[in-house]
Amino acid sequence: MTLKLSNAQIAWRAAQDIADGAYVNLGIGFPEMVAQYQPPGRHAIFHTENGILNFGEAPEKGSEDWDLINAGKKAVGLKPGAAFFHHADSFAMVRGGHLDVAILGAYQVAENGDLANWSTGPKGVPAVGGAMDLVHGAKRVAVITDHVTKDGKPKLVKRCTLPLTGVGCVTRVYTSLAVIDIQDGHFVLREKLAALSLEDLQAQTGATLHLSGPIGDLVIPELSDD
Amino acid sequence: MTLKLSNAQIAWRAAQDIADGAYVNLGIGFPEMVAQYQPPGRHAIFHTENGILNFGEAPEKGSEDWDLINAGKKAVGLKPGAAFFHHADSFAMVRGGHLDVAILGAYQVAENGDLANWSTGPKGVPAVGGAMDLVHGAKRVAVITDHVTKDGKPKLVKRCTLPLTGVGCVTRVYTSLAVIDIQDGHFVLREKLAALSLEDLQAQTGATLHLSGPIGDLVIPELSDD
Amino acid sequence: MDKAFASLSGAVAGIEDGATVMIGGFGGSGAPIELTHAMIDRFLATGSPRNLTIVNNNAGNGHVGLAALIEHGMVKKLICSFPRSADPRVFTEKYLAREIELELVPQGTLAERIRAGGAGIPAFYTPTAYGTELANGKVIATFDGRYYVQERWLKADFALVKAHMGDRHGNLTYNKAARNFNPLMCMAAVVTIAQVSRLVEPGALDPEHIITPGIFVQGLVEVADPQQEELLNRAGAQYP
Amino acid sequence: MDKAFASLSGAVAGIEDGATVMIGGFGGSGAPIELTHAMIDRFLATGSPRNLTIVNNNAGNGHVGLAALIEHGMVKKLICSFPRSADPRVFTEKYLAREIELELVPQGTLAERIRAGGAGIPAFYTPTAYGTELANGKVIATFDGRYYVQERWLKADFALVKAHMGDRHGNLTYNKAARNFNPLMCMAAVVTIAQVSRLVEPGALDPEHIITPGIFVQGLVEVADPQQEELLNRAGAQYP
Repeated sequence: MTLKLSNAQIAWRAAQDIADGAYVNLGIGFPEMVAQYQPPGRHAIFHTENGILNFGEAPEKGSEDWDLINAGKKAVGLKPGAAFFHHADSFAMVRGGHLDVAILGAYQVAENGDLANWSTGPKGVPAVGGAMDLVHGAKRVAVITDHVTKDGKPKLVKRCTLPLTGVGCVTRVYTSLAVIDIQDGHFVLREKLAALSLEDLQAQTGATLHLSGPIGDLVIPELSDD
Repeated sequence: MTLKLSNAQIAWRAAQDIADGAYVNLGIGFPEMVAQYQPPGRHAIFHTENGILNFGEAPEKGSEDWDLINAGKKAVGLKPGAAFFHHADSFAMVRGGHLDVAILGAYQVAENGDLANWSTGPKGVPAVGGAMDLVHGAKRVAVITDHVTKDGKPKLVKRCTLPLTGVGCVTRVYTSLAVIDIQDGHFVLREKLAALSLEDLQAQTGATLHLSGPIGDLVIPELSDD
Repeated sequence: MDKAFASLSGAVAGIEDGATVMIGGFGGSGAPIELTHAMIDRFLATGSPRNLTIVNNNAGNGHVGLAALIEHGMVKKLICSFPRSADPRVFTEKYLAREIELELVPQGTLAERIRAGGAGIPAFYTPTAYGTELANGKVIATFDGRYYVQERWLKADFALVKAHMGDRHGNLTYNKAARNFNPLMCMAAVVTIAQVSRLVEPGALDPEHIITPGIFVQGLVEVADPQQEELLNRAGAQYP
Repeated sequence: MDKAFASLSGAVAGIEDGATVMIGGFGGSGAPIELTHAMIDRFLATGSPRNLTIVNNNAGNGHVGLAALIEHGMVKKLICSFPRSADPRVFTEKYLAREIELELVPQGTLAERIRAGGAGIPAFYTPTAYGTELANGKVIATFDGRYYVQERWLKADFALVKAHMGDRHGNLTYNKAARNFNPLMCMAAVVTIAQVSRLVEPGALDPEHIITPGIFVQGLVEVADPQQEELLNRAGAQYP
């Protein structure tokens, strides 16, 4: 019995909501896994903010072209119909509302849709990259994340305490325990692991989970996490 | 003895001040003549705001490509090193200060550098095109014009009475009688036709002509005006 | 993914009464005449679309393309920079009779407003038109001691553009100076429809040479031998 | 017209102490390493240029290129979006020791500010960073009921970029995703110097395929087999 989804499983669940032909930006790191789990017959077009549409798998190790990389600076390949463009055009796609969905990681998501995913506070070297741009403009901004932090604290909170990436921008959160929409300043529970009681889920969540219609079972195939 | 320069001669004089390799925009109509009179050995690169750098002469009649036109919607050709670009990039060149010189026609030029060249007043259909963009950004904005209107009124005036195209933008005026700089809110006479007295020139000018250094003779070869 | 329409009529079927429609081109160069005529066909058959707000650099020439659209009374308002042409009579008469509204915008400001619409920039400052009557009523600000005019983005419900090659993902190239406003308008409309001289499969265009990436295009239709407004007008054509 | 320099040293000879220099690239992709190293050579020989303000997406990686520039103490201030990399130690140590100033800018805002500098747009509004600490002290305005942050243009004295092909007029093409910030920086600097893998004669590049028109480029120099930062770092290189 699943107590908690693996990252691969969270990514799989998020991938099920991406329509055929959608234009999608996946945040650096964990969100990149979403690309692997497109349902058969669906082909999203992936955007990387450094200037490629419709990139794909990297070539074999040793034959990489280091001018052909994604936002995470990993080597990638191209699919038929790919296009290159400069950074201003790339962020015009982002800011101008042309992406269908952006899927990002999170430190905290608040019930008002605020997202904190760029800084854990004032120490060290701050670095923002495209995070603050990506939360604005995409028609749908979704987050994939563990439901709680490594030390068990809620990541879904009433108000973010970490520095914000964007205000009121997230509309859906895929966690290791549930799928939760953000509507009118509330968390609205859509799916949860069958074995988990609503009370247990609420106890691990930093703000009230609202109900609106039936709660689906969050059923995910077994997947290896690499 | 020349009483007044022809349009071709005014254009010739303006062309002498364009350096080799300069990026130049010539206004629609009369200013386009300037391109014909580049001194031997000098090659300016001409910009047309609809999206070409380094265009040249039109092909023969009947073999025009109507996708290859200039801002005046005349068919043109290309020189080696030409480039195409869209309108936003084209006006980035204009507004961003990348052109070395823009040469425009005028209804009126004022001693403070104001230019009126787009509208003769509220009647009829107003049309502005790129005139208001071109007067900003080019490193040097020059005007070529008859010294007076068809009915003998000064076109070089104290303050423009016609609707303005731009404020304080013109730095040199090439007229049918003289070459005049605009400096610190004054007309400064640089060259005039030898046969014309300073008094006669002043009488045909709507604001005081200042003197600063020697006045050159405006000597232009005979040119046909077609 | 296949964004291609089988017919011109299908391509323009979704344009509603009252829509704002950007039409590409600079004069006849890059003007999507066949798409424009398809709108007229639909209007003559069904009475729609009408009350359109059209964004174009010009106001039509002769009696084809945009001029024909205006002549048929489909246009309520025109946003343009230069409503003059070799034969501007159709627009001129309606304008002087107050049957059509005009918003006159400097050409570079028009281009930048459209780009801003596509890039999610709601407003920007430009030196263009400062101190002129075209800045009347606009916000003025100084930066580094110089005056600038605040301009707003321009967006549209539809953009109709003319491209040269297009693949089924909507990636486009253009022919020479026919590029002009077309790539910008693709960015600024909810739905962009491109007519292309050659429709090709994804992968047929070099990713380095694509001018409009497919994300900015929602539909395309092949018009193999598109007409040139200039030649139509020289032949005295009128549509239909 | 021939904008080509015969040597890298000649190409960077004009960069003065205290200059603002934009350096193209996203990480190593499109980074003009040879031009950057030519600046270091000159600094080691003459003590100039120093006190530079550098604009780049990142803050260097390992001990080559931008990282080496920082390591040699030539950089006073960095304007960037993401001062992290596989090996960011050079910047990190100087930053934590307060030996280098950092202006952190969201990546899309950085790109747009540079484009604005090139396009003569002194300021624009963006939704990016609204409500975050990166908007602190900035002008906020509402348009159509939504909040936006006012951002200013970014210009430079010099831009150093890496292109693929370049002709003697300065027309440039790029290689794949190495395009990134390079075409924007070309627009925003008083003097843009491009290193190109192949220098060709005017007319050799198809006017349809030119990404940066030559008007935005003041000098170029051929570097036939440019190094890739990624490979240098994997080999543990340091410069010089």
